[in-house]
Amino acid sequence: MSPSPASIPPAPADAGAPLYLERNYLNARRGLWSWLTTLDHKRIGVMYLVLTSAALFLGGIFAMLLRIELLTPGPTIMSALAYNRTFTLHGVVMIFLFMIPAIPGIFGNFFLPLMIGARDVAFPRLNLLSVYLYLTGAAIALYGMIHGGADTGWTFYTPYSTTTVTMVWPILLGAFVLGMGSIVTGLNFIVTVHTLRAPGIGFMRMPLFVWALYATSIIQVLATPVLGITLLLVAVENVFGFGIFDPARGGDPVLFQHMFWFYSHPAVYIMILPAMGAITEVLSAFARKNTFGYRAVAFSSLGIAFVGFFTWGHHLFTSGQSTVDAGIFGVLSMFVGIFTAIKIFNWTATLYRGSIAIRTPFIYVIAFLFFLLFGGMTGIALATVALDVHWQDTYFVVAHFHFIMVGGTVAGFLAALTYWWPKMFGKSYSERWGIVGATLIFLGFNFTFIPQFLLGNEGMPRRYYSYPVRFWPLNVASTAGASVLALGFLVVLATLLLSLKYGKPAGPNPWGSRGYEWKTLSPPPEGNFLTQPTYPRMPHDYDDLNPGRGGH
Amino acid sequence: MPAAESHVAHHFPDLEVQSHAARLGMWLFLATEVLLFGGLFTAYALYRMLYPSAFHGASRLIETSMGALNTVVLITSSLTVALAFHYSRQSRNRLAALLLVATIGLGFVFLGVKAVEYAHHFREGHLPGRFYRYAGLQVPGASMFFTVYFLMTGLHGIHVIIGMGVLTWLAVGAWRGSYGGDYTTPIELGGMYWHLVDLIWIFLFPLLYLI
Amino acid sequence: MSAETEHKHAGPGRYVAVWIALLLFTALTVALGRSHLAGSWGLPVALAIAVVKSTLVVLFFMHLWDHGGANRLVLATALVFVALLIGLVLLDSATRFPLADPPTEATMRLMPPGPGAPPGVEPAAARP
Amino acid sequence: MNELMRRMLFLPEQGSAYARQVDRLHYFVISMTMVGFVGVAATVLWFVIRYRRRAEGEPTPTIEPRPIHEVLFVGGPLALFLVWFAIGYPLYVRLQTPPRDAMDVYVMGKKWMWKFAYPGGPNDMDDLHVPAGRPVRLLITSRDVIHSFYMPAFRLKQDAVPGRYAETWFQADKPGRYEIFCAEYCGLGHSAMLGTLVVMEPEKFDAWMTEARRSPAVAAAQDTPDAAANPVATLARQGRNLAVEYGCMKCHSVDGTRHIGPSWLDLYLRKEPLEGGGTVVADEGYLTESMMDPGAKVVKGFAPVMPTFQGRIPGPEVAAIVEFIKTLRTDAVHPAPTPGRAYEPVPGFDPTRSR
Repeated sequence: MSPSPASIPPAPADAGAPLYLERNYLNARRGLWSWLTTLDHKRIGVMYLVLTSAALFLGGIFAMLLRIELLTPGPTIMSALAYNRTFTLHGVVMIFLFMIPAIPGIFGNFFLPLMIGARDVAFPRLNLLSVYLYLTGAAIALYGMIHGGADTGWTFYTPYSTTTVTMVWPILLGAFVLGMGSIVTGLNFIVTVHTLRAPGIGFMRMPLFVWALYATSIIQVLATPVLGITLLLVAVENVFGFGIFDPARGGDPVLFQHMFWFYSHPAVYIMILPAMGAITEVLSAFARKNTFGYRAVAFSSLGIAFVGFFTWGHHLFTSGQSTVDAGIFGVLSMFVGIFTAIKIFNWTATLYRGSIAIRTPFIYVIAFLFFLLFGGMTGIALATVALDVHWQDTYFVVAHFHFIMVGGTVAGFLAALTYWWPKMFGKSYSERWGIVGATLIFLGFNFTFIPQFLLGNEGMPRRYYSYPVRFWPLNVASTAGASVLALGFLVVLATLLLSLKYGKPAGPNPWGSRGYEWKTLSPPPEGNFLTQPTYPRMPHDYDDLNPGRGGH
Repeated sequence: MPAAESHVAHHFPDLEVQSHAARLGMWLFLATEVLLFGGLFTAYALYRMLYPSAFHGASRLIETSMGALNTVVLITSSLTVALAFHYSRQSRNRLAALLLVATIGLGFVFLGVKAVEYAHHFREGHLPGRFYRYAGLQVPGASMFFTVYFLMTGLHGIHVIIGMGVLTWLAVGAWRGSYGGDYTTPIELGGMYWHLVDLIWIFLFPLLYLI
Repeated sequence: MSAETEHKHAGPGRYVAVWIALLLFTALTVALGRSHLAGSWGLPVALAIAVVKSTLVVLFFMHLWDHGGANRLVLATALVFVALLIGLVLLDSATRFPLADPPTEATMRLMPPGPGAPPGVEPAAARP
Repeated sequence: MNELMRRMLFLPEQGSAYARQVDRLHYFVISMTMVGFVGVAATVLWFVIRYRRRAEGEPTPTIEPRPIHEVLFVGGPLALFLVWFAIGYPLYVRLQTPPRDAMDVYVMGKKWMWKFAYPGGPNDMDDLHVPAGRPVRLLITSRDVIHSFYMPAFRLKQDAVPGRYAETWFQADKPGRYEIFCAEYCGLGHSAMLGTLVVMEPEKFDAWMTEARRSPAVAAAQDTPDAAANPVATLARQGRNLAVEYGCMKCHSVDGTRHIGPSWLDLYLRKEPLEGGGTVVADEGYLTESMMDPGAKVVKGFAPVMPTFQGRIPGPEVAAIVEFIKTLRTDAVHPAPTPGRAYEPVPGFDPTRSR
């Protein structure tokens, strides 16, 4: 079932290219040391792939433990303290170790230079540093986990986080270091986009994934420092008791929430924007169409990045925030919805009169569209201030953000992974098992999280260890769905790993895509290109396939 | 200039693009620093709004003349580091190195003055949060002023120390003639960092000492 | 060294002139702060002077005068974001139900009796 | 229609006019969401089926949008979302502005219970008594960390932040009992921090209040219908409140978690090995002795760090705390029995069995 290169008309650049480049970036240098000290953005991307996938696996184990604990209303497999620690670790691992670094770290590093015809990112050493910051942050956080872990929730709300006796500071410090890694990546991407575009690639001809990464990087650079200082203040308060958020000394716990969400709301867009960018690429490739409304999609990424900064107050509607601020943040939250709507409509329009190949990555695109649509609409419903009062801190919110993050980001991540896998490793995976995995994930996801919307409506607050018995049936449904979801992930993992050994060579362009990154060989050589490609057309321009418009 | 060409990394077309990239990267880094301090400025602004007279009273407890002296010291150090960059461009490396050493010296003066102030606060009990024990001013928010004061000046002090470390490294390089002529990017970036430290202080001084 | 770069980086005279201006502004702000001439405008005036001083540093010491473009945009964006963070936080606190702020000089006398009154607060009136 | 939608969406019952209004908005928003979702999803599916690839190398046209497309893409949702906001925001403002004639109740959250105080009247734990048909303003604060006062039936939630008061209000329709949850994560007992809203007929409420003003302790005991029949339950409940009051929970968990001191779960009549050999059965005598002279018999594996409570806890209160410990059994889901619960019991997990 692997795509046969012969039946797809090769893009002009592919003609005469070898099916599998024997001496490529993976084997040009050998030995562990060459990996640990590599400055090659592609190898750094692969390192991120290994690290963040491990984090996803770890976070997934925590998630399953949580769902099993919630299978019955009373205690099931663990104590309340263990439960509190588990959901904290689930959040911290998934958000700081997987969601935020994954797509920029893996696909951004690997493909951003390829997509703008550059030989590397602007600062390769900083790029390697970001991997080590990731490892350091993860190690510090892991140290905290082994020594019991925090029980604060990933939001670290004061005064709980400053008074709890559990190990909070390693988690805070770990998140701080991970944030530094995130800043370095973002800074690197912005400078790369500004200075290293190949001749012919103007700002308005960059692939849309690059636009999404650019917008993401702006958020990373401008929001992460505020998280840094906030976590630092909590750590100082936890260890020394300076009283900055301590109500007994005149401090204001709500100030913490303002500062925390000033980062953590835009962080949602750090997670979802790169996924949106990847989806744009995959969708165009499999519909074999130019992206409808290139400018609108590109600018909506920037719009999300900027407006997304000023919606943080919608996390504080029930915190005692003023009605005036609630109104401002409520309206601004609506505007973020508009930018997402622009993307969804343009994606849909891209499909119109396309030639749609239903392959594994495209199934993830469809899943992504559904999840983002539903998650986004419920997000707007949540921003409708009066409704939020009922839903705030209930399972409705849990379901909403899992729709965006698991449904959106993870589906985007898997779409990108299955789309670019042949380019990264030069091998094609089993299409049949790819589709099985994608279907299991789609179904399992819906079974896990749709019941949680209803639980939220019923009024079940989040982070509940035990619950009144009327919430029981829906919790059972959710846990059952989660096991299907977990099975789906295992199928995907096995399919991809087996392809490395048994997969056929994929060829330089197995999907017949006109994205700029497919102009090089699979896997790419060490310096990205054997000869510098030229960029005479927009990305994903399939116009030359038209009989009347032949040539290029 | 072949000597300068060797400083161009393989993925940059020429030195000009590379210095442009380095400068833009540095500005982005400085933007993160601005937002890092922005969090503390937010805390300051909120608590000052909530406790205006406590902040006013507590601000009297810190010595304006010390702050003014430190402002002059930092402004002067900014001048020396700017001149170091200027002479480095003219390849007068020894002079540039000496100016960098002067900057580091001024950094030590700044830290010395700060240490004298801190020692005074420790003696008097002008301390943050639960450590506050100054009997002369017991109103809600007084300890909060010192919480903010110590956090802001402390974080700023850490930046001064880091900046001095960077400048030491640059001074050694300048003395050895590693920079000069068209290749002065490290001194330029190090200088920008030092100017930012100055910049933050320009705001800390009126907010903490002059209210 | 090309003539063009020589032109872009003016001589030490400019640096010294900026330094003197900065010293003068420092003296001015200290004098105003000490004498309380500005009254309730003390803080805005001091901040305005600080803004002028920092503009000088940014433009001439940090060469934003010469290297504009994206660099200026980066700094401006950062400043706008800080301003909005501070602005919206202050707006929240200023427009709240008064007792929803931490007990401050202004709201302490409004603190109702009953449980949970913060330590050291002597409650008075029941209703604001 | 209301009832149908409410049940379809799994919403709890509506305790007030405000709840009904919020639900109407809810139905509107969810219907619009569904229409939008189904519309776009159906279009996507239709395109995928209609334009699926039938042959390799199929030509596709290059289509660029006209400005009107993007204007529609922006304008449509913007108009819809602003309508939602325009309806939702005034409702929120209404929730934030209590009427002038509202009755005040002070609410204090602490780990892990709700305490209610009426001006010039009694304090009460866990049960909030209000009259039907009269507006009630809640002034909510917290003793320790942030809690959130949540009554699903009233679509009402307000965080309890330490050191300050938040306000919110409601007006219950008719007498009944409703759930109170803590919605902001607050530690081990977060999910057990349950309370009950008791809405009474106005006359009954007034009578209750008069009684309560005369003798707070009697009222606290009499407010529950089964109190007279089951004095032990009331005693255990007092004990739980006292245990929180005296800070026992800082070192002893009630859910089996090992903390600084032994957990109280299943402690009663447990055989404990002692530091320095020997065992002791944790009966009433040993529990009392541990409070008065903690160093005498320390359970193996724990440090002798507990302070003595000799002279700090009056005798009846010691008895109440012991009664509370006796109710802590594995088969009780909630750390303390809530008399007159608003919750259905867990089958096979009847907490009343331990009384």
